[in-house]
Amino acid sequence: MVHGNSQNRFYLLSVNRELRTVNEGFSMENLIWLVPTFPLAGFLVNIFLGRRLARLWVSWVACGAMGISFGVSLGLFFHLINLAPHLRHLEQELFTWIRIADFKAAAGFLLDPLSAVMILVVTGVGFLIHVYSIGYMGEDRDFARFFAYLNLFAFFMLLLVLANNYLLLFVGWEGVGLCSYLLIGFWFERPAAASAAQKAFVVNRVGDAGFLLGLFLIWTTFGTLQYGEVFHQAEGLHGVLTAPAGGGLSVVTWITLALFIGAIGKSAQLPLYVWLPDAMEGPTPVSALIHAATMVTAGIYMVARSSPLYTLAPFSLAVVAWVGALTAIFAATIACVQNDIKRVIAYSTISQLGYMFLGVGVGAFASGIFHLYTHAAFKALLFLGAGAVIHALHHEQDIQRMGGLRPHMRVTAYTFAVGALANAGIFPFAGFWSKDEILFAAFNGGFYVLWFLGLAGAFLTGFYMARLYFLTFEGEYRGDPHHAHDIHDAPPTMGIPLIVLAVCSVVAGFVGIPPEQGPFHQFLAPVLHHGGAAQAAAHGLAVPMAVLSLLVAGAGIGVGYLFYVSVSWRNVPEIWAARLQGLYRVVYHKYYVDEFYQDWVVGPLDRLAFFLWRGFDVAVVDGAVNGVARLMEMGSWGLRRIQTGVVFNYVLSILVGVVIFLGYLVWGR
Amino acid sequence: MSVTGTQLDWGGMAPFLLLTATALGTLLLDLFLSPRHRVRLAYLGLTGLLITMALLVHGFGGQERVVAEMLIVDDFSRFFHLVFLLIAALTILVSVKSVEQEGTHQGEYYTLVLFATLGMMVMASAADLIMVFLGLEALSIPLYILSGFLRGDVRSNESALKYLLLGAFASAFLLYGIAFLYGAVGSTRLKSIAAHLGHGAAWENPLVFLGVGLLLVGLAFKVAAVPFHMWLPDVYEGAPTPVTAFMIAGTKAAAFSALLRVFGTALSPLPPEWIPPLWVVALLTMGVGNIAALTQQSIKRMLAYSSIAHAGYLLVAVVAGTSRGFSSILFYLVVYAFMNLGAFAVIIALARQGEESPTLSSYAGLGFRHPVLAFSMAVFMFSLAGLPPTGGFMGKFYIFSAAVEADYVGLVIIAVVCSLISVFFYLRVVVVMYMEEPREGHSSPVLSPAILVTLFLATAAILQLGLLPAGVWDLAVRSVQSFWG
Amino acid sequence: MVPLWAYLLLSGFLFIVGVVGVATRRNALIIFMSIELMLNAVNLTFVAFSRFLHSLDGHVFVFFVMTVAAAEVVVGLAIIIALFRNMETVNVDEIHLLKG
Amino acid sequence: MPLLSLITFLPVVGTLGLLIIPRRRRNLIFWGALGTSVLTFLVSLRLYTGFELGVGEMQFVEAAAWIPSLGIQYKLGVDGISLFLVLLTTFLTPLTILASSGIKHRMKEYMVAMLLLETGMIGVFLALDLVLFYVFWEGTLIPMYFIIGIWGGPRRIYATMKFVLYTMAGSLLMLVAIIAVAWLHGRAGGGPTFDLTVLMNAEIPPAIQFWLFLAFALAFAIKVPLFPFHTWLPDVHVEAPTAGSVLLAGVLLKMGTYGFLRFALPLFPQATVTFLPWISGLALVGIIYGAWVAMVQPDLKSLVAYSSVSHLGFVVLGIFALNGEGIAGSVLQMVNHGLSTGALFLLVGMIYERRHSRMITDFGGLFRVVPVFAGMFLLVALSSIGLPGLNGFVGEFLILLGTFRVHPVYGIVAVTGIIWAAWYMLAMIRRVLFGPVIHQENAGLSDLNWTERIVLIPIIILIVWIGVYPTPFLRRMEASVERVIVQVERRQSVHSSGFTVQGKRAMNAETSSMNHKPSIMNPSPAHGSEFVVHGRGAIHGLSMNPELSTLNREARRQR
Repeated sequence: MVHGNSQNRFYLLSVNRELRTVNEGFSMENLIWLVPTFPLAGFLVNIFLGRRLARLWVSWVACGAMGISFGVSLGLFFHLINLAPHLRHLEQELFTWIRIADFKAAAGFLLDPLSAVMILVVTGVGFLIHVYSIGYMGEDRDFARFFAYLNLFAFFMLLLVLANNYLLLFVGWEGVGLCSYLLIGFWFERPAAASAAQKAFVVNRVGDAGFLLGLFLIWTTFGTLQYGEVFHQAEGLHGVLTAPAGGGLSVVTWITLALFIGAIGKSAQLPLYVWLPDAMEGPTPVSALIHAATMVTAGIYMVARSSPLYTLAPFSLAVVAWVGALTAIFAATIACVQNDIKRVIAYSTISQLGYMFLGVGVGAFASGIFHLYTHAAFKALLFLGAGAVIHALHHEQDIQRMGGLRPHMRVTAYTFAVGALANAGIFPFAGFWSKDEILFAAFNGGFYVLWFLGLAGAFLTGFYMARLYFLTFEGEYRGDPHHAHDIHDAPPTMGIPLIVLAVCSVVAGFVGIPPEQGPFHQFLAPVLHHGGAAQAAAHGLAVPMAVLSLLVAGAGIGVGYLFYVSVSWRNVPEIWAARLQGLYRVVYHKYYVDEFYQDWVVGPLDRLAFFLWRGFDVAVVDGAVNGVARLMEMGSWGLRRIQTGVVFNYVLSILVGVVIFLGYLVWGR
Repeated sequence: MSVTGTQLDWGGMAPFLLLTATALGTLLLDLFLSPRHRVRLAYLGLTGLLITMALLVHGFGGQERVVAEMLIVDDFSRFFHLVFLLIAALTILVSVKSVEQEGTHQGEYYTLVLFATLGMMVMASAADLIMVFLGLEALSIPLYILSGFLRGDVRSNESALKYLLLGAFASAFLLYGIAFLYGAVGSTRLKSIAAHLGHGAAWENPLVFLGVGLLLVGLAFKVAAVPFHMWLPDVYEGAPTPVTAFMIAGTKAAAFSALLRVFGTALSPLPPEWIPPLWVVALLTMGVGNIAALTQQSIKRMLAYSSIAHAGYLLVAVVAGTSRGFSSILFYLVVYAFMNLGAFAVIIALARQGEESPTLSSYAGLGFRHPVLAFSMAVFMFSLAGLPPTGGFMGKFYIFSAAVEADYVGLVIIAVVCSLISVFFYLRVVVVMYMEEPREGHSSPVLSPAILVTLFLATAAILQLGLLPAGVWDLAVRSVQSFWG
Repeated sequence: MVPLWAYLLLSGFLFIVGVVGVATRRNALIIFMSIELMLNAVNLTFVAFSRFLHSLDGHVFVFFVMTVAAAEVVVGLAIIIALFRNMETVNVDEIHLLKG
Repeated sequence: MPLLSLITFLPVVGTLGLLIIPRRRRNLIFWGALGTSVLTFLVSLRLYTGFELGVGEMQFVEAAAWIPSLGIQYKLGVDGISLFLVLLTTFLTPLTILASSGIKHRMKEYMVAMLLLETGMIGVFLALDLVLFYVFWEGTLIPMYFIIGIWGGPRRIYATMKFVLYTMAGSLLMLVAIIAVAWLHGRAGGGPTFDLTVLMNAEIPPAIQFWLFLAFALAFAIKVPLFPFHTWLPDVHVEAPTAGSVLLAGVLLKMGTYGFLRFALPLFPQATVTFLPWISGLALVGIIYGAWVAMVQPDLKSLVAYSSVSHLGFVVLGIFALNGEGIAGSVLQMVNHGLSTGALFLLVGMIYERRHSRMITDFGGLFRVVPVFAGMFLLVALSSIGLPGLNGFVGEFLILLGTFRVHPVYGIVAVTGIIWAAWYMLAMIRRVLFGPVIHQENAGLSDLNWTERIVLIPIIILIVWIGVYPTPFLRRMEASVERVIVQVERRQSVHSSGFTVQGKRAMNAETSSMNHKPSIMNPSPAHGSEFVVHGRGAIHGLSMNPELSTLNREARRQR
């Protein structure tokens, strides 16, 4: 494990406060708020004036906002670089949001290495995707509304990443959930998109409910939600926090588990991943930006940000690691059999997110973030490439009806190949460095089972990436004949981002060399609290492990090549599919998870609700109320029948009254 | 008791004499007037009533004047006299139009009403049980005739017959009770009875509790408390509407004045074992009155049952037995009089020639055909139901607080549940008026000025009693103080 | 000298007869007479008590009762006649237009 | 003319004015009614600006003798809690009147009923005398009875009767309890009085408190409506006209929760604690039940009605958390619910005027046809499900926080409420706004005209303002909320011994042990592993960090 420089590993808020008073004048702090404000401004302009502005202006406003925001982020990043490592902590208090009785929550921004990396990823990849969208969404009627939502998404994501307390993080958290709802359901005329959007928001809300509980626990335990104060107190309360509390788990374990439920919901891990594949109903740039690069990584960012708490809760870390690993292998298997180009990449994203959680779970927070950073580049590339293909084939998404596109779409093909290789984790590309580090950290930390799962996952990743590439770009064209002649490559606005991302997919990895000590890790070290199994790193093993994972990934690609390209093995996939009939069908239907939810959660709830309404509300309560009214009415008719109108009865009633009254007086007393 | 030549206290007797004079005056004037001028009889009656009222108001606060130990004219009786005269005046106002339509016997009608009022006044200021009996009969006999006034209408005859037979039957019980009490105490004067029953032992004497029992039975019949209530709905439905109006407000007020006089002076420390039967009677009266009224189609019959129910609420205050309880009865009777007379004024205004008692459906859509009539009817219904901004609420509020102060919370809860039931059928009238489409073929009645005056007076009084009840309330408290214990 | 309870017993008996008469008989006139009977029973009681209490009040009350009874009879018969003229019957059981 | 009486009775003056105007001068009547309500709103703004911060006691108090012999006064006063409810009333009424310009049938009586209703509502929130409160409480019944009964839908008579009888059933029992409270105080010397400030300090033995609280709670539970007593709400909402629904949901329901806060809690603290688990339980059931049943509602209005049951379940839960966050959250949520549900009903009304149907199945794909309507509808729906950045979130968050702090188990169950809320609301949005335009009638719908936009824009501005910057609201209500807690807690400790937390509530007990929150500056050594939970009053005994709350309160008090 890396021998982190422990003495200044952890930030003391007090230290930082004195410093800020020193260079009061023009300091970079009060530039932080510019980063999210520009996208917000872009949103407001486009949502209100969008319809009246020409498309050119709309795209300039949107992309400009992202561009400036990226520029400011870069500026802040370089300012942060030349600060001494232990001083890289800029905090800006905007205003007190909620203050009542003992609860206080301020709206403030925090820029430190972790959030610097994140805003770079968000604004950088975001800007490229904005440019790409100009081409992709060119002839869509709601052009302005699309860019407005994209900018709103960027605003909330930056809010999430720059927040200096858990409450503002939650605001960003649900804000991005809203934008994903709006963007998935962008083509709302299509019922599938509308229900996919609703599904995404509700499943996210399930996670958010858990996240909220985590928030409440933090507040009731620490009395505050500000990161600085919480982590500082966590330091002080070390002994008590870990004492076994409710249900045998310590308080900090409960907190971290609750927060992780939120992460599961947002980053589409088992069991709450079901919304991501359906989210492919949205436009492809949306999938690229939200469901690959930024939003789904919010979960990992949150876990990394709360690393001081997670290190105090080894059990939670184990849970994170296991969930990550299982999701990785689970999603990888499904990806191997999917035929929709976007769904393959979606399951691949879920799998890669699993890897990130695996990395974080085994204590290598920096490696997790590093993989997040590289993944953003090549996964966005894959999605945009797929977008270009779909765009060219007039919304054809089934890879079995593609093939032989390389000669017609050279740029897309080659960039797609780079992305595929990076995703598979082949040597020079970014994926190799980040994924290998995670596998190595897992192995080194003694989590051999997890390491093996990771390795198996790597093999499957290699396979399905190769399958995807070969079926789409190699072989002969199997699609709709009259489309065959006018397949054209992506226009420049879509091409350039592809190329830039391809370059990134290659270059991004070099920042992380040598593993665990690369400049990237050094940069993140001060923020990420190294804990857990940091026993002496067996350096000797590093290289052979890397070679092993490379071979495994290569084998995967090789099998892919054999299955789908080489003539001799042409019918092997069909044979195996036939032989493993049962297994194939189960995996093809995504293990029937969606059906399970529908039959065992959604369906019964609807029936119960209907029963509650008709059964309890109408029958029982209203029945009782109307019953009483009916009773009164019957009583009334009864009394009226006694009133016969004959004088005799009246005299009788008087006599009865007299007899009873006197009888009581004489004997009753 | 030696019969000395007691000189008559003319001052005290003035109101009674004035009223008798007015009654005889209308009777005589009727002989000389031609049919067209009969309406002047009504004016004479009204002026007589108003002068008597003025006299009483002037006399308020004056010291107690006992007339031959038989009649007491104290603030309590003055308060009730005012109420009776008010009721009589409103009744005359209300019945001017319908009596004119009948044509015959206008003189007799007004005379009987005035004599009945005289009977009430005697009951209210009776100092002697016999005076109670005399007042009762002086009230009842004119009412027997009045309820049978429409000789041609079979329903009126039936109502008169029933009222007569059952009334006489009940007053026989009353008398028998008085006889026994006379036997036990030696005198029928309320003061001496009170002295005699002062110490608890007296109650053990069989003659006493038989006497008191029968006395209460007689009074309970007049108040229409439950087992003795059966006569009321038929009589009130059968009698001509103005007479029903007079009876519903007048007899109840008179009966309760006698009840309070007897309870207040003679039986004031009622031994505890007498409370449960009264408790039960109050409960039954409220329950039967409200529940029976739920499904009534005829408005007159519904108001008859509702008057039984309101008697129940008043009995709750009687059971409470405190001075605040009694003053709440006084206040409630004032509000009650206005509510009912107002409601009947509307019924009379809408009643058409020769039609039986009006059913609810004939009021459909009234809200927008006659906004004035409908609004005042709505105010009376809300007040009868006991909804806040009206006097009815304040009346009930006083009764409930008196009962709660006397620790009868159980009874109050029952009273509250009963008034909840009553909300349904009172508001159903408003529903019919405002929320249902009007049916064709309803002649738009001409609003005679007399009816308009009554409506205005009643509505204004109810809203005033609802919003600023303190004035009348303090008057009621002072009146009860004057005769209490 | 006849003891007080004897008088009371007789008047009680008379009273009961009157009540039974009112309760059982159908004819309005007979009912009316039974009521008069009850009133006379009360008169008897008054006189009996007045005799034993040596006070004259009882006697005075008897006069009141009798005059009231007389007035009642006059009005009662008039009503019964009016009813008879309209419904040709005096049988109380047949007179039940007003009910419910 | 003292301010509060002016605000209360200005609408009545307006009504008298309207009565004079002849029936055919329709727009004169309309503008007269609108003018009166706007004037009332402007005058009530004076309350907002003139409100003293940090003062828990009643402000602008006016008292006059009404029925001295029974100790009944005409007493009005406003504090942090009732201030916003009054403002909500005066804010919503003009908008509702503006929105009901479409009423043709009997417009004059309609405006009279609306203005009288406004007086009744304002009176309820300002009355400090129990009888005056009761008179105003029932006073709102009559105008509402007419509004639902005359201008309602086909089954309006059943609905209005059910509404009146349901409310009357509860409030009549409350009347008995009010009288009993007054006489208890009277018997303890000093004659009967109905003045709230005096009765608050009266010592009522816990046994009697139990029954009195039950009577009050029943009346308020019906009005809220709390779970088993809610069946009248959907029927009334479905039949009521738009304006009726808006004011009913916006203000009338708050009379129940306000009643709990103003009368039930301060007057009967012991009974509050004994009933706390039951009422919180019912509120929880209400949250879940209301949301689930809303999912399957065919009619838009009954869906929003059941959502109100769920939202007000949150409010009651917050009130019975009995701590600063919970109660402040519930007061704010009362206002938020008034705004978001009021706006929802206005929108449903607007689409009903165009399409004459409220069935969800009759709609679909409206986003393309009426974008402005759809945008506002979506925004208000999001505010109603508590999206951060909008008003619903702030209230809901504080309520959940307050509840979790004292009853973690309730907190956990309540948090699931936000899932169900998202589920039914977004399902409705999908079926109404998204998807293709199935019915041709929808294709020709006209978007919102300017009057309708003017009605909705102020509400939306407030929705965003409270969401982004709730401080001016929270600051004004903080002192009064504090006063309620101190009121309940002080009289609580006088009677029963400190209510110590049993071990059984595992999570809560353990966590409260170690959070002797060392303030930043002086970290104190950690406890041993065993834990002792020291609860000073029943309220704070349960709280997670007793030191924190008392520490802060003393600190704040010195400030």
